[in-house]
Amino acid sequence: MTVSASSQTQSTQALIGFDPQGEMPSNEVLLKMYTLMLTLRFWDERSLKLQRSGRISFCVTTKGEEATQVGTVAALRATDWVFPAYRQPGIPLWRGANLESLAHQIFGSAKDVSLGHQMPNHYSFHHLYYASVSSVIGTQIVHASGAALAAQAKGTDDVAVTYFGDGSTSANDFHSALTVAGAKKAPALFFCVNNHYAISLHVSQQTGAKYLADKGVGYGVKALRVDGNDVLAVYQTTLAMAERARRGEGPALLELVTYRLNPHSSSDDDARYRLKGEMDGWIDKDPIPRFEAFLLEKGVLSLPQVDALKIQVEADVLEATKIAQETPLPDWQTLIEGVYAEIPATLQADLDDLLAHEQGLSLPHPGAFPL
Amino acid sequence: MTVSASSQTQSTQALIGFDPQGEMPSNEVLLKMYTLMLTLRFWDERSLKLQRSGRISFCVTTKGEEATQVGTVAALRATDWVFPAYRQPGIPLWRGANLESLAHQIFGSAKDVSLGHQMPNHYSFHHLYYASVSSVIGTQIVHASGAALAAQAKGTDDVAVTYFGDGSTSANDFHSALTVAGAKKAPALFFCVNNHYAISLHVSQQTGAKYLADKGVGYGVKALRVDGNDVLAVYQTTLAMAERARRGEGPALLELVTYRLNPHSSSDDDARYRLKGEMDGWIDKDPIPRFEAFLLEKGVLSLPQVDALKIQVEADVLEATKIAQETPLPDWQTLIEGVYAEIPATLQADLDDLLAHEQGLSLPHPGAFPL
Amino acid sequence: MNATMTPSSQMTSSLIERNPETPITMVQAINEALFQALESNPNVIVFGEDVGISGGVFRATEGLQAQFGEARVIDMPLTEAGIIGSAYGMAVAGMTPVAEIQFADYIFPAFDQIVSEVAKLRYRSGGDCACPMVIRTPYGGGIRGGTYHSQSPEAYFTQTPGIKVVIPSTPADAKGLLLSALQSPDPVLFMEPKRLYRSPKGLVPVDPTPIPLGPARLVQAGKDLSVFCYGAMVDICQAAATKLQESDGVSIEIIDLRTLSPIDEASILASVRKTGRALMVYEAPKTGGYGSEISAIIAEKAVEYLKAPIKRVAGLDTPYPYSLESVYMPHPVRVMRAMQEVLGF
Amino acid sequence: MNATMTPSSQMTSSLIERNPETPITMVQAINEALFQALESNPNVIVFGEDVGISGGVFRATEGLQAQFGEARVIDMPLTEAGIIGSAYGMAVAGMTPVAEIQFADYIFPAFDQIVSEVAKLRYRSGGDCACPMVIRTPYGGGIRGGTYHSQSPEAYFTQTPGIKVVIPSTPADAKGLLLSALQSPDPVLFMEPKRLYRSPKGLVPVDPTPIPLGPARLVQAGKDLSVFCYGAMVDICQAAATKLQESDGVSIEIIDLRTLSPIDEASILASVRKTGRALMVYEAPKTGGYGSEISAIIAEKAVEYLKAPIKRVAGLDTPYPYSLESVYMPHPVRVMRAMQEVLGF
Ligand SMILES: Cc1ncc(C[n+]2csc(CCOP(=O)(O)OP(=O)(O)O)c2C)c(N)n1
Ligand SMILES: Cc1ncc(C[n+]2csc(CCOP(=O)(O)OP(=O)(O)O)c2C)c(N)n1
Ligand SMILES: [Mg+2]
Ligand SMILES: [Mg+2]
Repeated sequence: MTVSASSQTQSTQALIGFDPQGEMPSNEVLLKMYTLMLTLRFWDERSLKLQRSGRISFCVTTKGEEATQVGTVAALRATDWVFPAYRQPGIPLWRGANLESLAHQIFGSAKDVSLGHQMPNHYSFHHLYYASVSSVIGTQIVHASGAALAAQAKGTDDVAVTYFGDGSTSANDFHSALTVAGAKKAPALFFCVNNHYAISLHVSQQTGAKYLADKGVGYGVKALRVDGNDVLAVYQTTLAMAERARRGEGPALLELVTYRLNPHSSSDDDARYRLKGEMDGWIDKDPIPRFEAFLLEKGVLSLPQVDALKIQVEADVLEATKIAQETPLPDWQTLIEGVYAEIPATLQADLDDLLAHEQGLSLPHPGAFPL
Repeated sequence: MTVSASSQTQSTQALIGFDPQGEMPSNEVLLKMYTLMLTLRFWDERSLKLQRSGRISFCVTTKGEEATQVGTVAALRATDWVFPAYRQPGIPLWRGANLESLAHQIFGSAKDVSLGHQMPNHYSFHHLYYASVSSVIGTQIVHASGAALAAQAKGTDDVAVTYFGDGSTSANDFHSALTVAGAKKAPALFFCVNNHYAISLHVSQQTGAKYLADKGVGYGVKALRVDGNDVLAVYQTTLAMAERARRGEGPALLELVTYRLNPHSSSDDDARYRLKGEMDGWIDKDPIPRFEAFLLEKGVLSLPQVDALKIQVEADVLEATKIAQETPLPDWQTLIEGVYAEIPATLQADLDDLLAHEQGLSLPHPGAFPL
Repeated sequence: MNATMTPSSQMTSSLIERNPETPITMVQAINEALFQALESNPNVIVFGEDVGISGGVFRATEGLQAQFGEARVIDMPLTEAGIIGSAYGMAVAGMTPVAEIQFADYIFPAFDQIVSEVAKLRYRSGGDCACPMVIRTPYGGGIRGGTYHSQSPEAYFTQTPGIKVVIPSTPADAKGLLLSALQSPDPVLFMEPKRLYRSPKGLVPVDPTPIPLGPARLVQAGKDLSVFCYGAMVDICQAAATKLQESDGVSIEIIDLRTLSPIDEASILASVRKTGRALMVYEAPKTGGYGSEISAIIAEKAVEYLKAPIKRVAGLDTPYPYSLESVYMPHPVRVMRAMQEVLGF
Repeated sequence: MNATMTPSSQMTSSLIERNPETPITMVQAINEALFQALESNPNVIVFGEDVGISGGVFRATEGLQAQFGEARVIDMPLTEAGIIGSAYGMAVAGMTPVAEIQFADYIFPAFDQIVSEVAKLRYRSGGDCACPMVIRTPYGGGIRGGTYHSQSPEAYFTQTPGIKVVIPSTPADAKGLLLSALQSPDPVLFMEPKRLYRSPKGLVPVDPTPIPLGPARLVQAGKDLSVFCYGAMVDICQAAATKLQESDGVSIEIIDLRTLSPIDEASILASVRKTGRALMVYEAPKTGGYGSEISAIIAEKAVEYLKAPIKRVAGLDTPYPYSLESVYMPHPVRVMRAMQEVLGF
């Protein structure tokens, strides 16, 4: 028996770029987008330096992936819930978080909102509708489906969004999330940041699918492939899909095609696995120079302004990390805060016992590990 | 921005029926197929009677879904590993299991291969390449991917197959399984028995996808929709996809479209949820009369032969269950057999303690429960 | 509201019309609590597999979808991870989700969401985020359910900081504790002993009357032996104690722990310091069960009061069996013998 | 075979050329065991996330794919459930799978596969089917990994009948126990204390020499107190004991449990009956931890020998913290104080 090709669903994904006829942010917003992209780049550089000099224990960067953060968040409302992975510091910064609060988190200082409970880059900004980051791959995806169901139940037209990598599409909860959102037509946007690697595994080995966006059809979820290094293409597609979701027309999966320009994290050695020559092409597509050229051409910015901005942003980043570095570690009592809303009596007793006898103890850390 | 429909992957699934030009089983095999379908029907009837009269505690039937079992297994090799759900008793019967061994299982008797460790319908026939049934929805799907990887590593051209329902496509392990098999081009066949319900949930509510077979494209897994009430269509498609997999061309997902003619299980009341009128159309498509008419028309069988066969099969089923019913329960020592290959000393001591004091105890069971 | 009620629905009629002096089942009590929560708090959402159109496989959500609509009583696709993950997202977004896992045996596909996410959110964010929710699930044996419809997985969760674990043993406790769980600022795993769903019946206040999470319940006071139990084991311990008190003239204290996590350590220690003897009864496999933790607490903090070994009556260290489950499950006679052993040490 | 070896591979060269008198790290010992297993048994398959081309994030599988090819050393997609579920299918089909879970914190997406399927297959089929496999995973704290790179989830598995749990504490044990795990007819969860991966080094036999699963290891004999520990806590207990023996002249017995499940109850009881005092040290949250079970066993079967409370030194009942992890993790001084308390009771 021969089965004709037309009797099965086929992949037909095109890469969506910037549409000059499409919706454009105001000049003010364009400038804010550009400034944030610069900030992220300097934040990465600084974090890596801090890590290499042993002042923080670990970092993940987002170099190369700035447009996927900035293009999406600029197209969202401030009350659209965000369930991020560990590579989206741009979201809270866009929404008004200051660099200092991020710095306190990566140092796990006494001023860290999370009380030093998590490793670097695992931020939480509840008042900015940016839910606490987990290290567990994929779990956050379905949280967005839940928040979208909540919007449906409340009858608001908010959307809920989530970010995750190419590797994360293989995780259980990618499936849970799209199953729920697809079945319920929940107003959720799923941003798949395809940076081509899950640690050492190339996306071509991650799945048999031709494109990650092909994964939408199996859930009845609209899915698009977008040039993730073109911040305006990302902006326009996000806006269109968010409006569609707000109208009750259902969720969307946006594959944002980009590339990780740094190693996976400060513990990773990417020379072991990176495809030869692949990087070069992507350096040419770096989203920051691309956007910069566009803004210069459109006259939104001038070269001297660009230079001044870079100096300013770098100084801001430095200042923030300096403050955090000088802040002491949290108090021991914080060790037991936040397990429950109220501290259980037995837990307080156990800590008190420690406090009474072991103040000042500390074990040496055997050094950097691959996280 | 408007995004054209053609930029996203679309569902285009056609229902595959019997191909008169296609591969056909021999008359002998056709007869075996028909006999097995009858056997399954009588087995269902008998099990339900035993359950209703309190002689067994529970049963699930496969009424209406006989073709999905018989059409697939007839097209496979006896050494192709099968990872079944709870609705495929036809597979071991095809491969030579006798009715008595099934009967001992549903009674949990002393002669049950599984030592009375599982509820009815959870068979295990390792020597027939039919792996033990779990009640947990979906877990078996990924086992087939693993067995297919094993075949790859060993360099055989066996395929591994698995059966699961429409509801099971939402379970985590559907995703795990197709992700692994798709990425590795593993020789696995995924039989999705779409009987339209997951207990009370209609398949149209289970997913936003247009067809369950649409789920293949997101994994790069060839996927087809087949008339699951046409045993020969099932046979032909299975054969084609198995040969393709044996050639190293990768896995396939076969959506076998059928209908559950009985309640979900002996605990279920399907009047609460069944769509009005839906059943009638499906009774007309009952796979047994359909196949019977075909065989009569082709002269493979005569009417008197059909009648004789039915009497014989019914008698066989009755005889097997009678034997099991008269067999005592397993010995208490079986309670601790099979946790590990060797019985841990502490476990034996705990049982000995029970044996020494409590022989003959039993708690009353409060009756039937929805399982 | 009365006007829109479907007359065929058992629950709604029982809520409105039922005689408070007539005992009801545990499953009715749970249904009533859910009904009252949905009615009084617009943020409550009830969802799970088969909870809507069919009213739940055990009928615990019967009539709720008809009353409160499909946006608040939701039939979910077959994904436990999707159910619990959605509950998390709903809770972060300000709702009060009540998720049903159809059998506790099927909570494992959602284990990562519960243990890694739900239980850790408040701590990992230093209190910035939280996800209060109730996860309801029927657990336990005695219904001929075999390996996968009988398990008692409470100890997987009581060892997980950040989630509360609550188990009722009577219809009244089921309603009162569930109402409190719905007001808890923290996630609560509410495990319902399915063997008690339909019998025995008990008196239950009609008005919503929360019973606080935390304190154990003194089932009966005694001075020679403390028995710690919960769920379906409470009745079994009572039956054993009654028999033994009659035959041997001993005095047995029975404590129904109710909130397993965080634990009511004070009640446990007070009781053992009084009686000097302890017995734990639970259905799960003995090793690593919840009773082991109670034993460890006593051995750590009250060992000097002990007059006898601390004993555990529990399931065997095997998966749950089918044909011989009545041998496997703690039986009153087995409990009685263990009581005698401890008392006669 | 030598001819095809990539000279850059640490492992292969260490296997072939290394001086047996030169101490190696635990991660090298594990790599060597895997190498030898792949070499001697054609059914062994090693797979997981990043185990192939990159050699594993901790380098435990370094050089294996280059040596044995992509069909036997497989880089898997990012799905722990897919990894363990595949291992099950491979095992049923007659292979000997060795699956790596990159961090024990990420075992939970595979929890259902492990607890519902892997651990229950033999029992639920009455011995008809089985799925022997090894699941390797780095666990534990002390590396500044915070909430999700530091957990010690052993007690979730030691309470699960049907799977063995093994934890080495030295390079030699790591190799010897892993070789035995690979020959076990039952599934083995092999948890590797990642804090010990790179130090201290130890002597390890070059030839494959299995160390039997089951028996605990007597680290040092003593008569006043029995300390039960495993993994990274063994060194810490030794440090504490050494100090205390010097300062207080006491005699402390330390037992490294090694095979946590099924438990070596006989060794535990024999030791406590001798010393009359017991201390458990583990990294996981105290409540419901593995030490609680040991405590319960002693309280049940050797209470009459006890001269003091049974104490536990463990993590706090919280998720794993980041900034203050050195306070959270059991520290030699904390262990020492607990020893003093028990000894001075
Ligand atoms: C459940 C789980 N498994 C494994 C890991 C270890 N791990 C951390 S990041 C990562 C790769 C993630 O790849 P991708 O989703 O593409 O995100 P990216 O890092 O590229 O942004 C892995 C395997 C984890 N954190 N969680
Ligand atoms: C993980 C899990 N969740 C829930 C259940 C309860 N349950 C048993 S059968 C079933 C529906 C299965 O539907 P489908 O996959 O379509 O198979 P069918 O019964 O129709 O053959 C459910 C929800 C289960 N057994 N396992
Ligand atoms: Mg990636
Ligand atoms: Mg179905």
